Amino acid sequence: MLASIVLLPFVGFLANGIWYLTAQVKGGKSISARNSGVLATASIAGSFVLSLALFIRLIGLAEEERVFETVLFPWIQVGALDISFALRMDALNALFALVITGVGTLIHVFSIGYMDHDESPAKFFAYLNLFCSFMLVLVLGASLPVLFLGWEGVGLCSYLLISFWYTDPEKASAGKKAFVVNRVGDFGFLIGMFLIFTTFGTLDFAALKAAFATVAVAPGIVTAMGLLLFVGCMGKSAQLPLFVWLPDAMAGPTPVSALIHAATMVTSGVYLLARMSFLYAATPDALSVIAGVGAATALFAASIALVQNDIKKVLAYSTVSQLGLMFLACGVGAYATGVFHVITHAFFKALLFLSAGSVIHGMHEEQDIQKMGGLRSKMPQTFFVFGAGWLAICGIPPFSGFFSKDEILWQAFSSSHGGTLVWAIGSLTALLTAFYMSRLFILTFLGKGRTDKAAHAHESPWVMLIPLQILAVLSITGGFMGVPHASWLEHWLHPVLAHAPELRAGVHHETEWFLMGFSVVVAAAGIAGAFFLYRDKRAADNLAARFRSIHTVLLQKWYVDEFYEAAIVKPVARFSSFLWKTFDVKGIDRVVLGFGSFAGQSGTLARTLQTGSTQLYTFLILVGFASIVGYTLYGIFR
Amino acid sequence: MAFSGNLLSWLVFAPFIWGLAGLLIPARNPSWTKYWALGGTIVAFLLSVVVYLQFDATSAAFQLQESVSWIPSLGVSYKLGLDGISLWLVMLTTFLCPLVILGAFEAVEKKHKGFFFLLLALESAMLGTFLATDAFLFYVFWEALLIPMYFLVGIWGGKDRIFAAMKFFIYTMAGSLLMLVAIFYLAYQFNVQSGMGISTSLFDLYTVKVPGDGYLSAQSLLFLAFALAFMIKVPLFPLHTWLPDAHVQAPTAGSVILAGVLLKMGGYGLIRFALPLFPDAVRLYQWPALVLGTIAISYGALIALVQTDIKKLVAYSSVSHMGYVVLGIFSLNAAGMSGAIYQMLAHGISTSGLFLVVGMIYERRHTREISAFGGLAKVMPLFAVAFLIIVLSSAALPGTNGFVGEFLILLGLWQTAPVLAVFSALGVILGAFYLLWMFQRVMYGKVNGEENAQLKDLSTREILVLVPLIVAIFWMGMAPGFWFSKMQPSVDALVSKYQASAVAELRKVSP
Amino acid sequence: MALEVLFFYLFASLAIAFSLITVLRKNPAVCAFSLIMVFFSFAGIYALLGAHLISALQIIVYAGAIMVLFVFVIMLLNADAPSFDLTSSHWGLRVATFVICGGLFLAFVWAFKNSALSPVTGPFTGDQVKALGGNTRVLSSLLFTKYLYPFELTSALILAGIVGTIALAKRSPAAKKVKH
Amino acid sequence: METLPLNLIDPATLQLSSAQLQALLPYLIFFGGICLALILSVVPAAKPTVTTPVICALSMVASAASLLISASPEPLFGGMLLTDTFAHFGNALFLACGVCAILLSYRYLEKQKLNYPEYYLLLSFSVLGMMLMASTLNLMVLFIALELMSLSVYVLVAFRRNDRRSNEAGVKYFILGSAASAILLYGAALVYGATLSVDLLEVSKRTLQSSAVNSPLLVLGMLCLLVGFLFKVASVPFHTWMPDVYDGAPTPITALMTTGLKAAVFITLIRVVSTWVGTPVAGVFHAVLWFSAAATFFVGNVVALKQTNVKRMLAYSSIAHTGYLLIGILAGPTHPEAFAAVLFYVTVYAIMNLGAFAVLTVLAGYGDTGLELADLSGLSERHPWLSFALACFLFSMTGLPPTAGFTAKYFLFYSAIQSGEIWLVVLAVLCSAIGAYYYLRVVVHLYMRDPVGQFATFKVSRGAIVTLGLTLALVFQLGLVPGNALRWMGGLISTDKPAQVGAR
Amino acid sequence: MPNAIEPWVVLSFCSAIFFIGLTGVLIRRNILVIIMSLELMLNAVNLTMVTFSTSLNDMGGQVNVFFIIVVAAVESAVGLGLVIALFRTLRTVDTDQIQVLRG
Repeated sequence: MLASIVLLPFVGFLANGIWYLTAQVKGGKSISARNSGVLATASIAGSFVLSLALFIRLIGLAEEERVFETVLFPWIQVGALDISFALRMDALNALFALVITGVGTLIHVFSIGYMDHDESPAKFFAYLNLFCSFMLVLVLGASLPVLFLGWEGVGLCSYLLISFWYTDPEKASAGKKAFVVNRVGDFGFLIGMFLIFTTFGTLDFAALKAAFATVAVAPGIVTAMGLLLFVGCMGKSAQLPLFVWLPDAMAGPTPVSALIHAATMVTSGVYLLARMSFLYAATPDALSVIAGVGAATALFAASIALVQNDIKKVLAYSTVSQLGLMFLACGVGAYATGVFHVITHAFFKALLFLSAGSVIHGMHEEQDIQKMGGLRSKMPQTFFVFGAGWLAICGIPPFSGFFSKDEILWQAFSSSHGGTLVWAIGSLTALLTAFYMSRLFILTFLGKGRTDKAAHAHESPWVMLIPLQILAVLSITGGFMGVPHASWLEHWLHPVLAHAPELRAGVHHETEWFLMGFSVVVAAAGIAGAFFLYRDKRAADNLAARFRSIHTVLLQKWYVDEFYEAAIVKPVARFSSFLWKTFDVKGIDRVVLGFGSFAGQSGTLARTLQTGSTQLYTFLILVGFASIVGYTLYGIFR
Repeated sequence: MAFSGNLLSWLVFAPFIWGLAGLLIPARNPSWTKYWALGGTIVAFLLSVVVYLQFDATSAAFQLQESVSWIPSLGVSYKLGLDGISLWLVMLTTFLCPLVILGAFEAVEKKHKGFFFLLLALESAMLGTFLATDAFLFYVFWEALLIPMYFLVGIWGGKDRIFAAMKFFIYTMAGSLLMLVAIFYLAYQFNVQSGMGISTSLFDLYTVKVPGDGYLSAQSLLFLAFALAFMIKVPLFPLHTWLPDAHVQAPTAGSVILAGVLLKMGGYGLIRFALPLFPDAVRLYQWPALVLGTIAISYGALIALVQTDIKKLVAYSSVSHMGYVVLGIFSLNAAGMSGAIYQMLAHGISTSGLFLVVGMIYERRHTREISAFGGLAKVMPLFAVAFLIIVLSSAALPGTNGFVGEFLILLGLWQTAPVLAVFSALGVILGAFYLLWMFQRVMYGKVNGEENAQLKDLSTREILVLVPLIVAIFWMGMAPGFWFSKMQPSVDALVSKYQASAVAELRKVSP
Repeated sequence: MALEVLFFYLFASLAIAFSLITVLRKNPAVCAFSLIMVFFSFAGIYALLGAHLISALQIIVYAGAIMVLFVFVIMLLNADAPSFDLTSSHWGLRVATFVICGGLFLAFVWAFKNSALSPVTGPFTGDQVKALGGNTRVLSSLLFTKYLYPFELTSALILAGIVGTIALAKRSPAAKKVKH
Repeated sequence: METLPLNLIDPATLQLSSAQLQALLPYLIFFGGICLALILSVVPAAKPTVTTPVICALSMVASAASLLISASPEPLFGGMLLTDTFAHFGNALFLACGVCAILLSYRYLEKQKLNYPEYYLLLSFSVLGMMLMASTLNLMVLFIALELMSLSVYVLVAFRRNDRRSNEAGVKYFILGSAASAILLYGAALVYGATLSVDLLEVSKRTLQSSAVNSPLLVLGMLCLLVGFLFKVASVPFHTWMPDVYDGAPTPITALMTTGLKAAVFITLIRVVSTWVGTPVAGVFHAVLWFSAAATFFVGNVVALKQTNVKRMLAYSSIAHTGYLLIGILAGPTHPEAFAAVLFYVTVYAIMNLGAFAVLTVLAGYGDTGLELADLSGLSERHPWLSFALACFLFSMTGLPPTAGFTAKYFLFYSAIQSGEIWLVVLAVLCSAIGAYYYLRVVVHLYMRDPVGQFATFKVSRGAIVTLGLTLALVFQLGLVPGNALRWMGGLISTDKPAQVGAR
Repeated sequence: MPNAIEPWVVLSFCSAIFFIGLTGVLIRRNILVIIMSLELMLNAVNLTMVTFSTSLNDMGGQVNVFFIIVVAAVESAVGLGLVIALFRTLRTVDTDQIQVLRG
């Protein structure tokens, strides 16, 4: 049953893929989005049902027995290395599986409408199914290599889906960028795996957890392991400094952004941290780094999101920022909180993206919010659901985002790994988030249509709206699984995660109420600021003009891409050219050929004796004779 | 079975004899020749399957041995045998050859008979190299295969084919000649030490003990002589410069054989000869070899990055990938060694695939310049899928064959030299970069030009060529145990010479 | 005895002088003449050494046959030879030749002076030879017994020489000259 | 010879037993055949241009056949003629080369308008010279035989009398060859003075008995002999004649020189050097041989790189092979198996060169034109079998398996390693990699280049086909299953009597 | 017998003639004179043989000289034949004129 969860979407992938290929062989007649979409949706929905069933069975079990395990087949067995292709479901990844399959199903449904006019929807759905399959392998994998298989597999699907519309070179490029940047992270992941294997002799999570308890390892090594794995997370979850691929990844179809680059794949870093929490619990140094990186990313991305004009870019930076918050949570030791935010974020960010997709769909592929406005009347359904998502991310109670974000801020403030600084940064991020999301909301839906397109926008079909509505409901209510002090989620995850850290000295539980209130105020302030500024767009433009330098820097995303281009890509290319044209061809190869030309030149030289002159020939005989006689006589009789 | 006693001989010589018979086919029927040659390789493949079925995976010993006294006065006997290591390389060879021939059906424009005969002869020589258990016999096959390869490159190759053929031939031959001298020396030493007469039998040579303390001791010099030959073949940086020329100029079939099988001989030679024969020298030169392997990985990848010719890019990618093989071998532990062998197989499959794929578009467009292509995914969707899968396997995506080898090699290397493992792992990043970039430039973007828009998608024949490769890619990626199980005893026996203790330690730690 | 020594030195100096003339003089006819003189001197030395048959052969074969051949060829070619007094080529080569040959000569002299001849000696002392009927008789007996085989070989050699010379000298039926 | 018989003519010395006559049979048959041909050649009615080659070839074949029954371990004529199996192997080889040369020559001479009976007579005489030279250790006999061979070849080289190249080659060869012969003869005289014998077996015995090696006389004598031989095998710096002579000679004669003549000199050299085994002489010449071997294969190989004429290139390649062979000669005294290796190598070398020159003979136009590399371009299109054969011979000369050239090199270098000449062998193999270049360049022209202009039309003569077939078969036979040949040749070199080769 | 003359003196004399002959072969361009120089060399060898023969009481040396004379005669005949053939085609006996074969 566990295997079926993974296999069902894979079967869907195969079915759609083969369908697509046979259609190509027969002459490229395309398959309709409805047919392929229904097939794909059915497979992922089946997977969801199975996950749900297993989840319910898990609930029924005693706390310590909440594990399902299945070994599909032995994978790599060499010497001491024994990696089985095993899946294991416990309390932690059951939740992830539910989110993936659940949100995935909704997004599949949405895509049926969204991809209706596309050339090759079957291919799209095949990729989407494949992604789900890999994502499930990632979370359900029982060992690091299996996780890594899924990890790279989702990267591949991300690559394929980002460059889905590959005829646009930029989109094709974005896909490659995503894959390569992810590879940088994977590099750390791999090394981390090696370190773990050589230290503990196993890569299976359960065995690792057991071994970690028994084998004494130097703290430095543990920190190294933690940080190396975290490098992998940086890549996959788009943290500083490897976040650059995610905004570009918006080149893919919007459902892809919703599923992969908001709800599921990018949060796998958080999953990994939670999965390895037993290890991280032993290394406060690594945790500090994680918290620092998370906080920095959150603030940094939020700052960029402030001024972006592409609806998906804003959401993308918002995702990066929210991921930063999740890592902040993990970094202060509150893994459950991080997971909580993963779930709520999956709901509301998927919602936001899909609504954005609905908007784009309605606006005929227009993504610039400066060209929108007044869509409330044109797309009322979308307006409502987007509004729900907006309030959720801003952290207005009782929407889901409020609970999780507030929990993060509280943990950041109160945890013994946290502190006022991270809390302050988190709060600032919350403020900015509320501001830019409101800006987005206002510019898109309120006011008047600023272009013809906006004036002629149309509402999306039902097949797209129904998933939105379901997600809206989830965004509104999802937070209740983690109500402070009565958190079902925390209780549920308690056995599988490392325990939350102690309270910081001098922090009291009463403070939590105060902070909760404060965060509501912050969110409200952000929203209010946005309304104040963007009621009249000219005021905003004036402000931008006044702080033009800052505005430009933010608009240009702090020039990070440019920096990488100049500091890494270009030098590498130049160095490679040097290696090839100068070092390889003119250096090594010339040495090799030099042996040949040495022989040739010796030949030319020796040939000069061959003048055809009999005298010279005789003279050479004489010289030979004399030297042989001289040498030998001297040698013997000296 | 009729040939149960000398199954391996049948396997080795069947393609050659078949090819000879094929020469009798009248030249006016090129298609008969093609199908005849295809039949020959399939027969060889079936024979190798029989070999596989008869192979006992529980034993590290050489099996299906044949031994006939050949040149008694030189201590040379005709000895064949295979163990778990050679088994898969043999299978790789027999597996690739039918695909190569099928792939070359349309590519050959002149002298069909010669072309297919040479391919079959080449197959025989390659099989012989992998199966010989006598140093002399090994050397005979090793050198003999240069001849067909030389003609394949020189007659059916690209513009600079003659230069490339010459360079390939002389470079590799010069390298192996010193090995010949070393073989002499060992055979002679065997007589001196054992008094049982000279012998070039591998098993006898294994017993020879040569003083090996110091970087210039007799054993080290012998090792260097062997290693030079093998590392040129691998090819290891900085001995690789024959490879871009030969690969690029060779016809597709030649490139595939070169990359798919010939390069593996270097690695195989190291495993079969250098390691068991010269344990002290190998330990001494372990570090230089590891450092060079590490350099090779990044070096090949970086140069591949800036290539404008697809074939050249693939050629340099081979330099990079084969660097892993050297690393794995010189890690001197079970993980590294198994990984190295696996990487050889994987590289054989995926790089062959790359060359075949490049050959397919070359046949259509008669150019290999990346800039001449663009947007092919639109006009050739099937091709795009196949190409992508092969590219990904070359980029070592988990789930494909490339990953298993690289993972094990890096794991093995990590246990030997963590710092180098870190640097080698950089190849993981660069590999994805240059391969996907190439893929992007060729396949993605707008359809570039009228010629590209007219391209036809894969034909049935081409699909038949690629499908087995793709199946192998995933099979090897997902079920490596199938492969490892056969070679494990041999690898363990080999590694135990070096790290009897280390393996045990690892076993102890694992729960 | 002293007389013999005197004659030896006389013949020796004559031989050296004439051989130098042979080698150094430009006119081949002069060279040929000097060569004859060298041969005669040699014949004298042979006689002094008691090798009477050799001495006779030296005059008959060398001076009589071979030199006639030379002179004949000189005459033959001289008819339309443009220039016949060809001297040696490059002077550096010449000097080097003199030096090296001189050095070798000195090395040989040193060797002769410093080495003993074969410790084994043969039975043909002067008295024995006389007792057996003199140098000529002994020599010819040996030629037809012990040395029969090489003696017969020389016949093959001479035959080959004759055939070769005929082949070279014969005018070709198709007397077409091909300039290359 | 303690007591002198008063009657010097001892009847016993003139009588030959039937066994001895049998031993003489090959020589007698051959010589008789030559004489018959000689007589018929002056009878116009007998069609000398046809009968002479036929009789010469037949007598060679008959002589070769009689070799089978004539081997005798007992030396004849007081040791002047050795008719052991070693000698007979050499004889067979020379006769085979001679027959092939005649087979190749007939059509060639017709094409060159040179079809004279003298040619075949001289060719036969030279083969006779080779046979006699290889079956003696007596320096005087050796010298006469050498001259018999050389003088015939001088004339043969210059046989295209209207061609200045041929004349030039003949004269050069004559001058240099005679000078070298004189030096060799001087050496014989000095050896005679030092040991009172010109029989090298006797010399080596006496050398062992006394401390004669310390006598500068003997050393000088041996050195002069060595120089003479080094000249004949064309070792650097005595090699300069070889390219010019090979180039200028009629192609079948070049074939004979590079095969039979070279083999004869080396087989003789084996005999000569094998008398050094166990004596201090070998040590004296070690360094000299070492350097001349190294210089020879180096110079031969590198200069061959620069040649554009195939014949001339093969001449330099011949020099290179001389270098390799000298390694064996050098190794022989310490490891007599090396002599067997030299013997095998020289045989293989003769076979493959005979084949290669057979192709060249077929290709050669009037005046030996058409042998430039460029003339061979695309030959495989027109004459696939001819190209295939030439390619096989070239691969064999390169030393690639599975050809005989490889086995021969292997055996030779292997023996050298056993006698401790590791570094020389290393140099040699490296140089043989250079060699690959120029051999393969010919193959490039044969197979990989398009024809330049029109081919001269020619037919492959039946003689050439026979020669090619035989040599090709042997190249592969000795490459694939050399076991018996090697064992047999090893047997020719008897290691139990180190002072003499072939005393069985 | 010339006991008064030391063998080494005679031998040295022979060697002088031999090297004079060799010098002649080297420095002369006239092929006829070269052949004459060759004869000089052979004569020197002959005398060496005879010297050894008489000082060591062995007739073998003199027999050898007999053969050498024969060889020398044949050699000159063939040599002169070659000269004539050369002269016929090239109208020269100058070795510097025969340098077509080179390189």
